[in-house]
Amino acid sequence: MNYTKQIQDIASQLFAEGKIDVFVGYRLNGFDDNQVPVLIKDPQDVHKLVFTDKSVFNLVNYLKTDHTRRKRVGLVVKGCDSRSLNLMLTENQVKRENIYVVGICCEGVTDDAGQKMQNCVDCMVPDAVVSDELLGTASGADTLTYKMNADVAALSNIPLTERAAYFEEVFENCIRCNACRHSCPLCYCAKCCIDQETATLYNGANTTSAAFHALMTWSLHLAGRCVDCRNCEKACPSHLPLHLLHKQNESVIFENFQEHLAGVIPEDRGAFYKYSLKDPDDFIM
Amino acid sequence: MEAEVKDQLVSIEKPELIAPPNWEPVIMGILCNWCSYAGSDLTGTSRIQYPPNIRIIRVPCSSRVDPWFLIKSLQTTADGVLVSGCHPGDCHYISGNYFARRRFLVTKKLLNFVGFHENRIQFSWVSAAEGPKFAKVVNKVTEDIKKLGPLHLYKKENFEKK
Amino acid sequence: MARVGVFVCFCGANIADYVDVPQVVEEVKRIKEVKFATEYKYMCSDPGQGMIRDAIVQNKLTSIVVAACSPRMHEKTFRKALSDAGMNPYLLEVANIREHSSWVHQKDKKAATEKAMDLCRMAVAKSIANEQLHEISVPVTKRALVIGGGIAGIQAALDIADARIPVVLVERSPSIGGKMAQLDETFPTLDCAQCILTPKMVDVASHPYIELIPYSEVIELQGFVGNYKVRIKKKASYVNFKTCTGCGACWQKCPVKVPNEYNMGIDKRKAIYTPFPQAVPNKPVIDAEHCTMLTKGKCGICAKVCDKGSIDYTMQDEIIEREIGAVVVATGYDMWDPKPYEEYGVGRFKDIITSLEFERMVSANGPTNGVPIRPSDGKVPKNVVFIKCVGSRDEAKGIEYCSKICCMYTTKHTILLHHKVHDSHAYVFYMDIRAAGKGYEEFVKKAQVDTGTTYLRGRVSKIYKKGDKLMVRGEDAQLGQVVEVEADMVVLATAVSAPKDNPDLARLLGISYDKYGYLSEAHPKLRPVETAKAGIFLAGCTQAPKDIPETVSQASACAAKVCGLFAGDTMKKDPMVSTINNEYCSGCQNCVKVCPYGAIVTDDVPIGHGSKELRTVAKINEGVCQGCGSCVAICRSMAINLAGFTDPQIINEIVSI
Amino acid sequence: MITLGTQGKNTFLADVNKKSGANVLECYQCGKCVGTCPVSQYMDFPPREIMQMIKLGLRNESYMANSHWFCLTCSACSGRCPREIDIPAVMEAVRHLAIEENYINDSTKVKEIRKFHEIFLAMIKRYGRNYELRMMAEFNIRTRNLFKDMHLAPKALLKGKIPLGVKPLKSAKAIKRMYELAEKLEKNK
Amino acid sequence: MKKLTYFPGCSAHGTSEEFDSTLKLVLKTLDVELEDIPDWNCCGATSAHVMTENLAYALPMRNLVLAEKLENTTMGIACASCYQRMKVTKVHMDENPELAQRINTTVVEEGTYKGTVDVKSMLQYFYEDIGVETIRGKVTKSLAGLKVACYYGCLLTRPKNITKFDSPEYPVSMDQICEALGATATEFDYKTECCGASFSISNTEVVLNLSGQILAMAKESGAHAIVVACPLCQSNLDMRQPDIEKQQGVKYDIPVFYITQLMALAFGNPVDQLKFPKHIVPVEGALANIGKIDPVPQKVKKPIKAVEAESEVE
Repeated sequence: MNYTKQIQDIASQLFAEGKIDVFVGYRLNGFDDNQVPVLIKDPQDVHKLVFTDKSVFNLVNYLKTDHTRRKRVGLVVKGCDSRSLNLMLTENQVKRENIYVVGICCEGVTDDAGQKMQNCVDCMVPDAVVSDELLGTASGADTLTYKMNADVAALSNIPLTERAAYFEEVFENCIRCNACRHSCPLCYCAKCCIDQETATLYNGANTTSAAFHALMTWSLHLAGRCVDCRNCEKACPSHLPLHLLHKQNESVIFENFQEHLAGVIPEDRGAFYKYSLKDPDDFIM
Repeated sequence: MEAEVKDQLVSIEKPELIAPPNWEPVIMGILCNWCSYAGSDLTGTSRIQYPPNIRIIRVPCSSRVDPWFLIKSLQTTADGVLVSGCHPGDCHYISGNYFARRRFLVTKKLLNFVGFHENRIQFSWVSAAEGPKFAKVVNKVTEDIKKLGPLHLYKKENFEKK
Repeated sequence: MARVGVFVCFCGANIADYVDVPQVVEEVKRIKEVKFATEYKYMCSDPGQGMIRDAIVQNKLTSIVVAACSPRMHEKTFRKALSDAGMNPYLLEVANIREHSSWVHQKDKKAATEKAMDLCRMAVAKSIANEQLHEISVPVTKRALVIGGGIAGIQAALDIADARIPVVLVERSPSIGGKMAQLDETFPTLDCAQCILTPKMVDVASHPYIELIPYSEVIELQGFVGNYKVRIKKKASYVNFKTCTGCGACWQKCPVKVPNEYNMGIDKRKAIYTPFPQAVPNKPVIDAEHCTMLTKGKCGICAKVCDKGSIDYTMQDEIIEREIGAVVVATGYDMWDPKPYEEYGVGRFKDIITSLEFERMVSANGPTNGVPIRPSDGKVPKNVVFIKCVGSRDEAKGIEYCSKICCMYTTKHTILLHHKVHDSHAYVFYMDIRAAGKGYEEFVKKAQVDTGTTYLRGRVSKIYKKGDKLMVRGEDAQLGQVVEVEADMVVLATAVSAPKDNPDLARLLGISYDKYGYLSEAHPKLRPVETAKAGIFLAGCTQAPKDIPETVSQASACAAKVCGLFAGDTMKKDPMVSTINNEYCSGCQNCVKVCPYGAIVTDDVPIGHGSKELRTVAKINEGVCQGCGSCVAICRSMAINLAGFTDPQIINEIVSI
Repeated sequence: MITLGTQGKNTFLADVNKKSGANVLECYQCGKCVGTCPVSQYMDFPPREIMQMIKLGLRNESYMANSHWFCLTCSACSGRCPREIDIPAVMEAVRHLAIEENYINDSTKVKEIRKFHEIFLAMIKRYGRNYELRMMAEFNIRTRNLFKDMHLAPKALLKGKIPLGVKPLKSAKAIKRMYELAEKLEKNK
Repeated sequence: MKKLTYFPGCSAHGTSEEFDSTLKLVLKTLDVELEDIPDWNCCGATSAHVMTENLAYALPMRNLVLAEKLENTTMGIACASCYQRMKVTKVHMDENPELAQRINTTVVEEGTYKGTVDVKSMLQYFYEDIGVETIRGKVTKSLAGLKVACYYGCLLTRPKNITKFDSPEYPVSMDQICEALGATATEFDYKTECCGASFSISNTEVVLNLSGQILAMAKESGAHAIVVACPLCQSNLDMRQPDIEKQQGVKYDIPVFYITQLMALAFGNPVDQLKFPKHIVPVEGALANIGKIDPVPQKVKKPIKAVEAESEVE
């Protein structure tokens, strides 16, 4: 998968036509073959843009910055990224007319070791669902059959006690740096509830219970919205398996409330902002 | 069943923290004003007896219940929580309990996923006329949680030294 | 620093017998914010309230906790005590130690006492976070909208207008009068329906406080109680009502004939028509669907014969708006269509008619001049079978409920048949005779004796044709035998069903409806005329089947509610509503989606201090917000809070024990 | 006279409801089934009365009534029942219970009906299929009414209506085994 | 060419042989090939469900399981009784997989029940899969002049939630087919009244009464003949007609056709293939109304099939 040339051409064209103020893409990090996001404001820098299977980050996150807010932006999105963009549009965080979207029919990206990322292996929506221009050939993937995450399934099947112990260790390793939050495109609140005084007894406290509280609240706020781009996991310095929480919520929601993933359908808000009379009721006395 | 619960109790809650003698659980009951709170009042006026472990918080509607009320309760004072609202279709605010129902299911499953026994997070629909049902629900929840023993997961005091 | 006063009530022996009240008082005194705590036999009594007032003043208390019965019982009482002492009434919290402790833990005083202490601690903790709140004042537009011009709408409109409150009465058809105008005589007194209804119709037309808007439909309702804005579509009538004198020349000359709805299609009306002679307003309208001038551009006779030049074929639908403060919905009912009763041959046998068709036949102004005839051959029937509960109490083919009026109107029909056809004989197949009402049972008895009607207890199983007779077969359960009646005509007492457009109307008004399509009242017993939405009331069959006296009573009750609502220039409203912190609001508008009342709108505010650039945030309309808190719980930024149930208040409660 | 209130819990109602899947309590005695039923006039108690008897817990009386034997399962009643009660299923439930509990109604008609069905089933058990004339003959022999319908026989035979040929099905063995297994299932319920 | 799995039912080889054979003529014209279920067994009607529950499911299930081995997804059944037992079993099994599993144990040798084959009566197949218009298109000899009362009986349209076909009270599918053939369907109110069905042998009195009423109503409607799609109905109305006439003292003389006989006739098949001589009530009078057709043979051409010796009587 290599769309470097096409993306450079598109960016140049957009700058030439005066359609954008900034282009958000990837560049090489300069010391190995891994890539980092780049905001190109000067048409001269367009040659820095690359796109390969090392283009892992979800660039939609960069629509939150002052460099891009209320600016006209060119943006590269893969399938998962495009879903978060859809949600940003639905939740009125970006205006569609301000963004030029270069969608990718993604073949999966790889981790440092060159292995295909697990979320890409399980990916149900590889093709960008929102775009002005689509690169690659549409996969025609089945977006309606849910693929249960193997880790979540495995954990669900072990005894409760072991699961509790496992997660205690996870939360114990959290250092409350909030990198997960900053890297998440859908965490765009002006002031995060975790940081608000009323929210918690543990404001900023670096304890396991504070981490538990923060991460639980965070995952519930992303329930029905998370697009499984794993920006959070890539950003986490403690390498916490944050996807477990999101995938757990996603599977419950997919199974019980809606037969599609978050952000796939335009104008569709998360599962918590609508309801059906047929929702499960048997867990309630 | 009994053995299984015991087993879990011992290992989740760490052996040294097994219920002390005469231990009584605290259950946080969050009730909607129009149905369940009124129903619990009716339990009182009908003098139907139930275990005294529940502490009741009144909210206007089950939809007012933010999941982190439950997380907060379990992390601080409570060994279990019960949220109760109007039956589907009877919500005083038309649709509040439908929104709440979705959040409750996801929250319950998530908390269970990270290690809380599912019986620690319970929900019920109790109408203003269901005084006896409220007593039944409290009985069941109290019994369930007594079997599970004290909750120590993520309680602030246990980890403050970190 | 908060200074909390705690007042623990004995409630006579109700609390004191099962909870150690003095111990509770001692325990709460140990809470550092509690500066005053005491106990009393009856906190709600005058001396009890006096103690609260005195303590507030003497101890400079900043919030009050009363530990007594349920707040649903005496919260208002104690709030008033706070007000009387010059304190904001919303600084009160009630700890419910009676319904939630003493009454439910009567066998364990120790546990009950401990629980009472905890409940007090929670209330104290919550009260510390209480804020001063003020009742919301909402201005009121003193004009009422009545939807539907049947007897319910007419009565409500007249009663409201008589209190000198302007009324807008919207009726869908060209004339008011509704179903009652189609009736012949009414049970149990056999008053002529027309004789008692038409004077009221005329009153409506001439009342200075009533604006009658016929041939129109409500298409939109915005706003909130006291401040609604309604949009009404006036359908094009193609007749200028201002100049039309109602002389009738047009419809006499009109060549197009259409089945007459007023007479249940038994005879024909013209394409330009007034529904019936006593119509109000007595002005014709053109039925655009059938008028050949409008459909094919050919004819134009009515315009030629109208010497006032009132016919205007170019007239268009018109949208008008009115500001109103309250709505009375009185859309009445539909007659249920018995088509699913295939075993009766409905639709195949012409001589099976519905009760309303029979009503029109026996009506003096009806299509057959008051004599029932067989539609198949025009003969006067001798043996007539009346079948009750057709569609009613039949979940398989019809509706589960009892339509309430069929027993009585069928009884009336047997009398009318007896009056109009002296040598006739009526057979009534019934399951029960439900004659609960003033003079109803007496009416049934008299009818049975006077007419000699044969009552057969059973549901009819099958009707088939033999020659020109209808054979009606069913069990007479009293005899325990299957009987067959050789009938000339069969009258089906079809069910009362909800107007089929009710769900659309309910959605438009923002009120709820039940599974049958009837509009839902706020409380089945204690608030039967209100809906869950403030300022919208229900009159007549739109809520459930009912007879004329009940309908009129409910309509008058609606009028009383409307008058009460409009008694002052402003309305007071609970201050327990949501508020938005603009600084935290990220403008995702999820709250807009979950609000069941449409109380949240969007607002544009500067992105920063003094900035000219705008961003969108949510905005609560206090007048509409009912305080459910749905928006609060889904707001991820915690930018919304619900007064009286704020996050700090609830957290304080959770962590206090 | 029937004395009520002495039998305790109405187990008969529970049995019938369980077996039939219907809820007899829903019956409100409108009688539509009776007027509908083609054979109600031949029954000791028409369907409506049977429903009431079940509600009253009259087990013996219901078993001994010929009503459930006369029910043709034509389903006309349930199609018209305003409460959508599966009346044929209720009748069947009563009949099956009566058979299970060995209640024998020894009126000639019921005996004949029962005999017919038994012969029919035995025939299928043996041959896998039904052979009408053979069955007719056997029925007449068993009911000691040798000359019933004899006036039809020559004509029918002549017209080829009723063939006499009988040969067991290839799979008669499988059928026999099915019978045994089904019987076992019935017992282990 | 369409294919259809076919369950003939026991009476197709007995009392209703003419139904079976004319059905085959009709389907030939309609270009449908029948595939018999190999080694099919009796469906149990009408005795199995009377006496026991499990057997009443097991007998049809064996046929369903066998039918699933064929490629076709639809099974057509001529006999209305068989159709109803088969359909009831199918619907109940599909609604209740647990029950299906339990019943399946009795026929496990034949295979596992999957529920992949739909069950239709031949009438339903004609009406839904072939279509009235196709049938109209195949008519070469119009039946104009013939007035028929279409009699459906209990089982073709009831219970409604099982059959999900036409109306249980006043069905019209057969009427429409008859009209397509050129005949006139009379307004007949006893379309779905019961004929007495299985009481034919064991409780003849009932049958005479019920079938008698149907004949009377058919006559009342002005019909020359009755049309049926059920062997039980046909035998009760036709074979018992002389008895009914004797009992009631009325002369009906109203022949009872299978719908397939009329279809085959209208499709232009030679009369001698239509097995009219098998009827107890002569058909000539009724058929005279459609004008000249080949003369109806008076005698059975072939001698009765040799009767196999069967001496064993238990």
